[in-house]
Amino acid sequence: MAEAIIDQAATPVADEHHEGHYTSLGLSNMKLAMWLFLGSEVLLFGALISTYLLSKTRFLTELVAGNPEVVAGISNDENAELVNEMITKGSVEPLFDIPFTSLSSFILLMSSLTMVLAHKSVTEGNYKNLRIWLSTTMLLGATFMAGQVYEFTTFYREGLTYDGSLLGTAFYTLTGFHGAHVTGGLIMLGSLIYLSFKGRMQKDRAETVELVGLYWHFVDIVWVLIFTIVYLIH
Amino acid sequence: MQLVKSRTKWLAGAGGLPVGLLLAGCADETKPLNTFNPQGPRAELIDNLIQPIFLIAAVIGVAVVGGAIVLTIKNRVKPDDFDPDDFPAQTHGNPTLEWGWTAAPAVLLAGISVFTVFAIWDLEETNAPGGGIAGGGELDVMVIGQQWWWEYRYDVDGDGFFEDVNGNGVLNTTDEWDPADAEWPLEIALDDDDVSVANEMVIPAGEQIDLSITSRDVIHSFWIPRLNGKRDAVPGRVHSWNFVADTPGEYTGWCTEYCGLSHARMRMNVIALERDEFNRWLANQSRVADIPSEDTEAAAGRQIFQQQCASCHIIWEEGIGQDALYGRDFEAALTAKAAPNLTHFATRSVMAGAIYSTFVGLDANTNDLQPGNRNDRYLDEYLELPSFIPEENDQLGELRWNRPQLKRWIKNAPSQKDMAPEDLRGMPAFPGLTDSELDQLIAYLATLD
Amino acid sequence: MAIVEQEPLALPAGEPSRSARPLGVFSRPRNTTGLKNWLTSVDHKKIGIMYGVASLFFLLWGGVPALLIRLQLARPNQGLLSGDAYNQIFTMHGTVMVFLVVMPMGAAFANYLLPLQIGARDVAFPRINAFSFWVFLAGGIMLNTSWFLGGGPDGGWFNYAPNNGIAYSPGIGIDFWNVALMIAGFGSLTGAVNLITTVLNMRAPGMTWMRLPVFTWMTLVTQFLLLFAIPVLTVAQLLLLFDRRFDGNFFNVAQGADPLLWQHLFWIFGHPEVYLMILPAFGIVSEVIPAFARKPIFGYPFMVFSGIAIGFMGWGVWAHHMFVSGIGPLSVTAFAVATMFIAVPTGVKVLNWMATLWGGKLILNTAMLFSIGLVTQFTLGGLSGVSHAIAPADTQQTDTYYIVAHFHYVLFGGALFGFYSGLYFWWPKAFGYKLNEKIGKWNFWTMVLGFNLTFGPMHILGLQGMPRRMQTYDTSQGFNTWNMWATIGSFILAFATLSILYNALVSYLGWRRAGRPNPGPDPWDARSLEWSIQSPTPEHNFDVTPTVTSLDDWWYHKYQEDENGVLRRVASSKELAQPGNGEGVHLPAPSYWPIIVAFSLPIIGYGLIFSLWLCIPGVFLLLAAMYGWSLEPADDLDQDHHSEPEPELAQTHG
Amino acid sequence: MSTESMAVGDHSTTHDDDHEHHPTAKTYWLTFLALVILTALEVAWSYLGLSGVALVLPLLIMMVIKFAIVAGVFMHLYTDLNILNGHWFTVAFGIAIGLAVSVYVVVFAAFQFNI
Amino acid sequence: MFTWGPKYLIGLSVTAWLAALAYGLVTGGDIVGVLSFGYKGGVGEHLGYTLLMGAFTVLAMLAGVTFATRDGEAETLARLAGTDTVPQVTPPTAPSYWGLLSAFGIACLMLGVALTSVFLYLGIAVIAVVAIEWVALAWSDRATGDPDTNRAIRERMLGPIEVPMLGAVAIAAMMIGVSRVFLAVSKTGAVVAGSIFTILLFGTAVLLAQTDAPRRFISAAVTALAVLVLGGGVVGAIAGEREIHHGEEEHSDDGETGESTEEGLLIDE
Ligand code: HEA
Ligand code: HEA
Ligand code: HEC
Ligand code: CUA
Ligand SMILES: [Cu+2]
Repeated sequence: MAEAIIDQAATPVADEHHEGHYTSLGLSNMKLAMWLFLGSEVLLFGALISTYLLSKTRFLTELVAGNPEVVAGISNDENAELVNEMITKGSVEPLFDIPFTSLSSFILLMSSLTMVLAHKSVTEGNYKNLRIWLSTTMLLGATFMAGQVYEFTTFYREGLTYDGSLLGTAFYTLTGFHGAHVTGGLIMLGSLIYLSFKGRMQKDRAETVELVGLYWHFVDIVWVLIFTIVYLIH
Repeated sequence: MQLVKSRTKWLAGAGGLPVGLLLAGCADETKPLNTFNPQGPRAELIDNLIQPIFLIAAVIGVAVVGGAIVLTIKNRVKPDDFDPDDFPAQTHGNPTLEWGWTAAPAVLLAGISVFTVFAIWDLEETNAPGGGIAGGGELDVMVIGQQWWWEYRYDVDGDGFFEDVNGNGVLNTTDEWDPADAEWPLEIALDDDDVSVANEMVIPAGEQIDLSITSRDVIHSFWIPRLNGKRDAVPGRVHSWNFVADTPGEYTGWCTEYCGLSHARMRMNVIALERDEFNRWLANQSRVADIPSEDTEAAAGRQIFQQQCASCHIIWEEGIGQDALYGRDFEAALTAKAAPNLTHFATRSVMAGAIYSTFVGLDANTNDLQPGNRNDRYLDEYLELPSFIPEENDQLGELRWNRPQLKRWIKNAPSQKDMAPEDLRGMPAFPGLTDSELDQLIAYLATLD
Repeated sequence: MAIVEQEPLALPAGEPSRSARPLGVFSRPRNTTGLKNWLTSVDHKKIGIMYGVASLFFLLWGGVPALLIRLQLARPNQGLLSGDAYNQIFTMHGTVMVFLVVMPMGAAFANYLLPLQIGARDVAFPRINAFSFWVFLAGGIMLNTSWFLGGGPDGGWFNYAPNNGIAYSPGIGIDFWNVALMIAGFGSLTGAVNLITTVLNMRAPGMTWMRLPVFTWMTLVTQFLLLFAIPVLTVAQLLLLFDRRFDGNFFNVAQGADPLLWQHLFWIFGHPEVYLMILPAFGIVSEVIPAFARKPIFGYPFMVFSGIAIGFMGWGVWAHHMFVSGIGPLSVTAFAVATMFIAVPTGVKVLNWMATLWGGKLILNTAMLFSIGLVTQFTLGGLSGVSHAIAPADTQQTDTYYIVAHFHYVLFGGALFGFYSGLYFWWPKAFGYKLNEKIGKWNFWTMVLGFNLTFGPMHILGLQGMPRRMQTYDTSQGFNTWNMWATIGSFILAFATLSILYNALVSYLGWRRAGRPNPGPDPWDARSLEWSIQSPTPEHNFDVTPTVTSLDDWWYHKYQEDENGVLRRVASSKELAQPGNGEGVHLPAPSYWPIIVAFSLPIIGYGLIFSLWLCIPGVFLLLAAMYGWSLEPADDLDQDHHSEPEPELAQTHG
Repeated sequence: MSTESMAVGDHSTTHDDDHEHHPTAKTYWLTFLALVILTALEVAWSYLGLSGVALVLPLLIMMVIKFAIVAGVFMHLYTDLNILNGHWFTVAFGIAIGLAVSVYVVVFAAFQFNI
Repeated sequence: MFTWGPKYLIGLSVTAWLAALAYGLVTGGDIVGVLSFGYKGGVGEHLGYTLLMGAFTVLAMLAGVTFATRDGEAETLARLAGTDTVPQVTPPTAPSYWGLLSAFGIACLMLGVALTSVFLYLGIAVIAVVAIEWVALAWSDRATGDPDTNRAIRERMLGPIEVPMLGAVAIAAMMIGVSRVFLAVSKTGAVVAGSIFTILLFGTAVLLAQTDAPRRFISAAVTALAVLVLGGGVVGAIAGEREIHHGEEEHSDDGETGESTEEGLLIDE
């Protein structure tokens, strides 16, 4: 649609000959908009990550200090060992399963690669590979989400409930939000695949793939942050 | 502190006067919350800082507004004289000028900021470690806000109030421990010597009071304008703050952080007394309550109190140890469980978030919410307060126990002050109490001097 | 979200248009007039007008609680409003005024004027533009339905934790505040993306950065502030939502939470917010004053860069709202000093306006008066702002009426005066007739009088110790006199506020009676591009995209300096203006989807408040509508273009 | 932000993908390899049992590098940089990151030190 | 003459009636009460009985209506009306399985009322889907005279709903399936299974992208993956979650606790 408006009436004929359209910066509107949107997402995730860090710190301080409410909030019948370990280490590390989360990170990174390959394929007009890479990206993303489901279930079973502790609330909110973004990306990828099979995702539409890619990579970047800040720096 | 004082003094001398005039009537005794009427060094520090700034602001304001008006009048073109082809000089700007008026305010503000920064740090100054009240040097008071009244806990024996969850009950009178470092939830270790009062804080005049401010539920703000600025009472945090009242007198304040339903009815009273009077007061507060003798009206009242009221209110009596206190740990949700300690209720001049006087002149007998005669009160009368209570046949103008108001309060507190007892916030109504029962209760409360 | 506007989801290039013309709502709306057109329009001018109407309505709607506040406070110990009612009323007053009046009013001017000032045909994403408006309106309506569905929010407009928690505000009012503002905020966010893209990318040839009108610049800064500030508020609101609805612990002190987190998040948003409320008004004044002083804005680069500076510095001062929160003296020091220095760029603006007045030939019509009103009244508010920045002094001032005085001086005396100025200035451009000057002058002078009478005394009240958000006070506190004056003033002010509507009505009738004379393209002999086209603005804006060669390009088409350096008129506006025939111009087609998507959000919102089940149809509708949106080509391929016989141009849009 | 270069930009038109020089597939694969190695390093580092700055700083550095690589190569910020005026993507994103980092670090400091 | 509409509806209504009888009896009603709509005697559990009887009544009435209108069948109607020409009939846009599915949905619903709420929700969901799909289909069948256009219209209307829903279901299936596998195996097992699966996925993709694989090949790969995920998920779900609590890894290393053997069993499955 952008072209409709930018269709600068001053040179209506010339417009038919080149693909790109006049924009002041020589950049595509959609791409610019996507970057602006991502910029605002940076502030969103920044706030969520900060909230998590603060909450975790406060939680640990209280836990180590033995605040009975906080201890009760994280304890269930079976996890005395875990809670003890958290208290003695003064860290949430005992909760985490770093090997598994590393796998998750790896999967998401891999999906970034396949995403960028998808974009490459569409610019080259290789629609078969476009579909293959898009589908792979989507499947990898879904695998990542499966990992999240798994992880949430495990944590929940281990005593980290959403409403029981500050840590639980903050952790599930942050990772849940990231998960929601991944899900959004999956839906976009699904649409691309659908359109591609309908023959509507051709070379001249490469930018759409790129846009979805931008979003996807951004979600990946956020995970890079979460993985390091939340999981590794426990 | 000294530095700022000396520097701001001359500014204040130059600027204070006209600004004072400008806000004429401000330093007026009928305005008990007036911020232009400092009665202690902290408030004075602030006043000295802001007066010259108000002056500067006034000058700039007059210059800009006046300038704009003058320019407008001078340069305006009457519609009849308007000639579309007659243009003013088309100036596009003048970088030198513009840099000038970028730099000038910057320089001015840089100057102001120096004084500001010093003042900020000065206000934070807490007392040097000392020997506690007994040493006559200082008083540590913990100020606890809750919906919608204040509790004051006095550290009489000077051992510090607080234990954090680790049991680190360390003196807050030494350098070693800053209340701000305490771990939540705090438990308040009231020993037998310590004192807890509600709504009215009594302090020795001329001495610095170190406050540790916190809250049981939502955020409140502690503010006695004539003594110092405000500081928020934030649950989960302990904030230090302090003030000095230069002279004996009554200083009122108002909760200034919006805290829900009755935020408008959460006020405070500070009574500054001479040191020896204060000591007298303190000694009295440290006593346990008398138990009324059998078969009196008051004894019946005590009975009712124990049935109906003691679930929330505590009255320390012989045998009830202070550590049997409610609210040894105070948590966010414990709102209603925390009700004013009534051990020496009859010695207070205000009640219920300091919105009512506990004693009134005769003429105000029937008028609720009529504390106008608070202005007629004298401090020695405050001290003699308990003795006014039981008098029969008062003379006009004499003060006595505010029975009607108290009755209304006990019978139906939520009708006197917005509260939500159904959500455990505030005091419930007792529609079942008969008139005579109310009289008995009040007779009992009256013995609590 | 952002991909939905993408055309590629439409038919591939070159595919012939479908012959089908399906029925019902699934065909594209075609109306160019009438209700249906307003509901489905993607025209930035119509959307701008709708923003304006909505925010004027909310101005009255938010003014009614203000008047109730003033009635309640006119005398001590009044019982007009209970504590509970009072709390809801000031909360809604503040919230409505900030989020549903000043912000959308800024958006109204931005929407209407940005494309015109940069010589564009529309904004970058017209349908997203419509969506932004509808989502704002949906949020606004939803917020106000709280009155009927269990009581308004009662946490104050900044809604501090933990008083906003379910334990202390068990009703659903705060959930409405939370969810509805989140929804409205979403509109602001998409609007920001859209408008930034528009300014960056759709300027007419030659419209370089240093040729952008100041209003455009200020709006650009505003939109950047929105872009980055809204998500922070959203996060704060999400935390609150999870706490209130799903038993989260973010502000649960018993679990170790720190309530100051809310304050930080809110004010990281909140302070940029106050600047984004004032900057559009600054922009308006920077257009109006040069036009009626008949000389260019003094120090254009300084005006631009001070605006940018305000935008940046606005991010570094948020904790000045927390001077007494116990954030510690170091933080207080840093934020106090940072805050003071914001007076510097603002001062540059004020003084540059004065310098523009200096030596000008001032035409004192209503628009100009309101602009000068802003310069004077805002300055007073700004100066009290600086006195808050003196942190020790703020410990006396904060949460008193002195603060209330400050922010009404900057918000009403600043933002609203600016907007009124803009309304009088651009009214003929939008509607084709001028507002009555006589009523306008009345409007202005009663406003100045009422305004100062209402809020002036609040300075004194505050310094005398009257706390804000007080349902009532006692005689013993000595607040009686000034409160009475303020109440009297507020009714004068209400009268003044209303009189623009009266003016619009009278002027319209007069204009109709006079046979609808056209005010011409350039009734004020003004400077920027929007005056180079007919009034009211033709649907397609520019017949031919202008090429810009200087700042105030339009002005220099009309006037040129002769050999003596004297300005001479070279042509009249009428001769120069574009005639307004949109032959061959291709406009984006209206669409149902934006409004459908927008109104699916409150369904989810109500679901979050009342029952999660309701979210299911909401999400369903949302997903379906977003899909419908992305499958719908931005252009109506079936629609004939303006006066062009052959219907299909689609193939040119590759 | 010189006015000069913007003025030039004003007359440009969109660059098609053909004109943009996006990296080759090989670059992408190598980038991915680098990311995997960095991730592995990160995990390994976290297992060394360090604490404090020794733990955090290297992890943060690696994190930032990963961030930059993804943004730069996969999201084409490096290549877009070369395009006239293309730095607007970077500007928008950069302002966001700058604001976010500084604002939230200050918040954190305010809580951490509480002075 | 019975066309298939009334036939179907009558069948359904009889089923509903029988189900109501059965339900009433099972939940403690007596036969007279159940047959007499509770006029004499008890009907057992009221809500379910009423719902099922309500369903019967509605279906029976529908059956009556369709019977009376001869199911809107052109030929029959023409014959009834005595006209010579049969009105023009457009062929249906798409073959319709919705009747079948709705019967399934209603059966689920009934089972749900009688047995467990899982079926009830499933039934409601199926019926909702059918209702939307069928109405849209029926409407688009008559939208224009051109079947292609009709199909286009149908897609335009339902695409926005179908595509994201199907996508969501697919993604959800994948997420649930894979996570069930992770949950069933041990902690390390999850990492191993995840790695293998990912590498398989990625490797297949690389292979397919490199070679000029024929279509069939791709389809096979996709099907295999889907089967893997769904099958794994089902197996995992049946196997159930392993005992999750902290420190299991240490335990299994020691090999001395009961859980570790149980875990071993799970992996074996
Ligand atoms: C349009 C909105 C707007 C604007 C523009 C401003 C502008 C400013 N504001 Fe205000 N402010 C609010 C809206 C706004 N404010 C609101 C709504 C609140 C209350 C929120 C709430 O609690 O509900 C608030 C509260 C508020 C506080 C917190 C008070 C408290 O609660 O304790 C502070 C503290 O520093 C402050 C400061 C300032 C300053 C320094 C400016 C500066 O930008 C002003 C700069 C302008 C000038 C100074 C005048 C012109 C300059 C010159 C002529 C040059 C020469 C001047 C000097 C050298 C001094 N404001
Ligand atoms: C742009 C913002 C804006 C504007 C324009 C106003 C306008 C007014 N405001 Fe307010 N105000 C705020 C923003 C604003 N306010 C904010 C943010 C707060 C803080 C809230 C909080 O603490 O949370 C506040 C708080 C506030 C208070 C403090 C309340 C308290 O702390 O207890 C008061 C008290 O007098 C007040 C008064 C007024 C008055 C008299 C007006 C007048 O200008 C209003 C003029 C009147 C009208 C505009 C009405 C005209 C309409 C009619 C006469 C009726 C016709 C009706 C119909 C047709 C439906 N406002
Ligand atoms: C559910 C708890 C509860 C019960 C029961 C209760 N009160 Fe109260 N009471 C409170 C609270 C809370 C306040 C403080 C209200 C305020 O000022 O906001 C209070 C205040 C008071 C005050 C004013 C004290 C002061 O110093 O300001 C008096 C006197 C009083 N109550 C007497 C009584 C009597 C007598 C009874 C029994 C008949 C009673 N209360 C029962 C909770 C309770
Ligand atoms: Cu307590 Cu306001
Ligand atoms: Cu601010």
